Amino acid sequence: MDFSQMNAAEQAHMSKVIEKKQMQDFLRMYSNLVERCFNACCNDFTSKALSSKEEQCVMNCTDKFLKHSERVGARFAEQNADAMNSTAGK
Amino acid sequence: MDFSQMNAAEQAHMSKVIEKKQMQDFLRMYSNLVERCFNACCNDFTSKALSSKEEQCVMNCTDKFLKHSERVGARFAEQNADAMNSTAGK
Amino acid sequence: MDFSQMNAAEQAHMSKVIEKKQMQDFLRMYSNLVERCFNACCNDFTSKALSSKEEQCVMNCTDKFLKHSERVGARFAEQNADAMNSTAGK
Amino acid sequence: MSFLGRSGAPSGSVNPERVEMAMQELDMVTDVFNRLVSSCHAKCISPRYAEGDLSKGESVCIDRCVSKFFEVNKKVGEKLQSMGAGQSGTQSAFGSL
Amino acid sequence: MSFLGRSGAPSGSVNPERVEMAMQELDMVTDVFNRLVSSCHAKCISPRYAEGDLSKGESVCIDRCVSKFFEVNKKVGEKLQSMGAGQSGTQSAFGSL
Amino acid sequence: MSFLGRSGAPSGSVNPERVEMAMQELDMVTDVFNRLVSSCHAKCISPRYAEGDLSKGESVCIDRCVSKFFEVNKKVGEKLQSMGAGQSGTQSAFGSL
Repeated sequence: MDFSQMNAAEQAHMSKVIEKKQMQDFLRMYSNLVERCFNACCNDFTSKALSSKEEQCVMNCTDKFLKHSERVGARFAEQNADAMNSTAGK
Repeated sequence: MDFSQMNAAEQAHMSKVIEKKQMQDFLRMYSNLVERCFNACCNDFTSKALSSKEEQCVMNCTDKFLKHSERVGARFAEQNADAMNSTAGK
Repeated sequence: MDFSQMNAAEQAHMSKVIEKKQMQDFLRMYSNLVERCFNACCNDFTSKALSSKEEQCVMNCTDKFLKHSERVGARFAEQNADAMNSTAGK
Repeated sequence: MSFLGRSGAPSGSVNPERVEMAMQELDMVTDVFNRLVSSCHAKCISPRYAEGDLSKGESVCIDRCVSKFFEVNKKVGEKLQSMGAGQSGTQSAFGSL
Repeated sequence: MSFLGRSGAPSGSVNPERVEMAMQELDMVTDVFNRLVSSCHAKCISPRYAEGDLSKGESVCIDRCVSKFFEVNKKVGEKLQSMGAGQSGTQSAFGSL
Repeated sequence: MSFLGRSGAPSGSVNPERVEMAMQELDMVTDVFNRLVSSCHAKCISPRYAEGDLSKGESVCIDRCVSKFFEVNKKVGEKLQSMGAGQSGTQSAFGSL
């Protein structure tokens, strides 16, 4: 995304908007993570307590999802930068 | 959620926001219910009219989903209250 | 939807809102389409480039989805008009 | 989608409440339409994508699918109204607020 | 959902920041509730819909499902806090902005 | 994501229209990113969760998955542009408004 076409007032406004959005995105990522790892790891409802096996699964699932997101984010940023440059070159 | 840290003006504002949100949540629940029960009950497209069997399925699906949500809501409120108390105790 | 109960100022306001919403809906439809056709067509990750078979699948998937949406939209408008008339007739 | 049965209110300058309600109804129509597109796609469209046109069978299926979806929408709406819903289910999430 | 640990702030007129935070928390609670309803429906409710009442088995399953979901919510929250998250994952999408 | 091809507009105080457009673009990038994360998770990550680290195979798969997703994004964007879309599909839902 290219904000260089904006003036200072607009860029300041956008920074605030982005900051707020990041908080919302974080909260959504959190509840998405809970849902995802619950669905993947909890399949036995003969008890109401999390078994140690389920707990381990949830921890690994969380860990892996964050590492996955980070890697996707890194590749995404690279691809985005490439797309930007090839557009700018035209 | 704990609104006791808010002053009266803020609490009044939040009440209005919550009321509006409840309307939106109701509408989303409604269309979610339609989608869910349609997907579960309608699998025959050799006719454009709902068969009596499909209609019965949709009615039961709606009924059951509402009872399910209500029960989840009751348990959710209990768990939330517990979480609140254990936090307040610290 | 019936906007005839609104005055001119309100109708003008709604037009702007609808226009903005259409842009947002278009953007959502676009990313939904990418996700949908990627998921349907790309299952081989031994290479990072799209194969010609995958590319053909993506083109057909896009084409078909748009035609599908258009047809659903046409039927939706008809049904909505019917529902409107039967309500107005009461 | 006349389920909400808003009563007509006349004339003047922009009434934020009325605009707000129209926007909610618009959001709802869009939401329903998107779910309809998605459901009928899953029910009617073959996922092989050997060609870009709708087959005859797919087209007929779409038409019937939209009809049935509307009927389900109506049945569910009637059911919710008969239960005086908008009260139960949804609000229970806010029981602890 | 006390994961966010907002510090109390006192008295006066409407503080937009405080209202904003409460609204974010409200959105989050609703979001979590909807996911909970959906997950426990998938785990506990038989998709045959032969009757409209919850069976005894379904009811018990729902209660346990909600308990487990809360436990998972707590574990994931603790894990994220221990990692000082809010920093990594999410922001990486904005690396190029 | 330069698909929208906004033309540059210069200087002054906050132009609500320009800020609005940037926010729409930001929302779109986030939306695409979330779908990308979700799709590549489904394609590449084993659901057994025997350990918390990405395996070598998973890592390689993610890199290729992101590349392919971008290619698909580009192809779909070109297709929509060639059809002058933004006109058909979406608007049909509003035909009756």
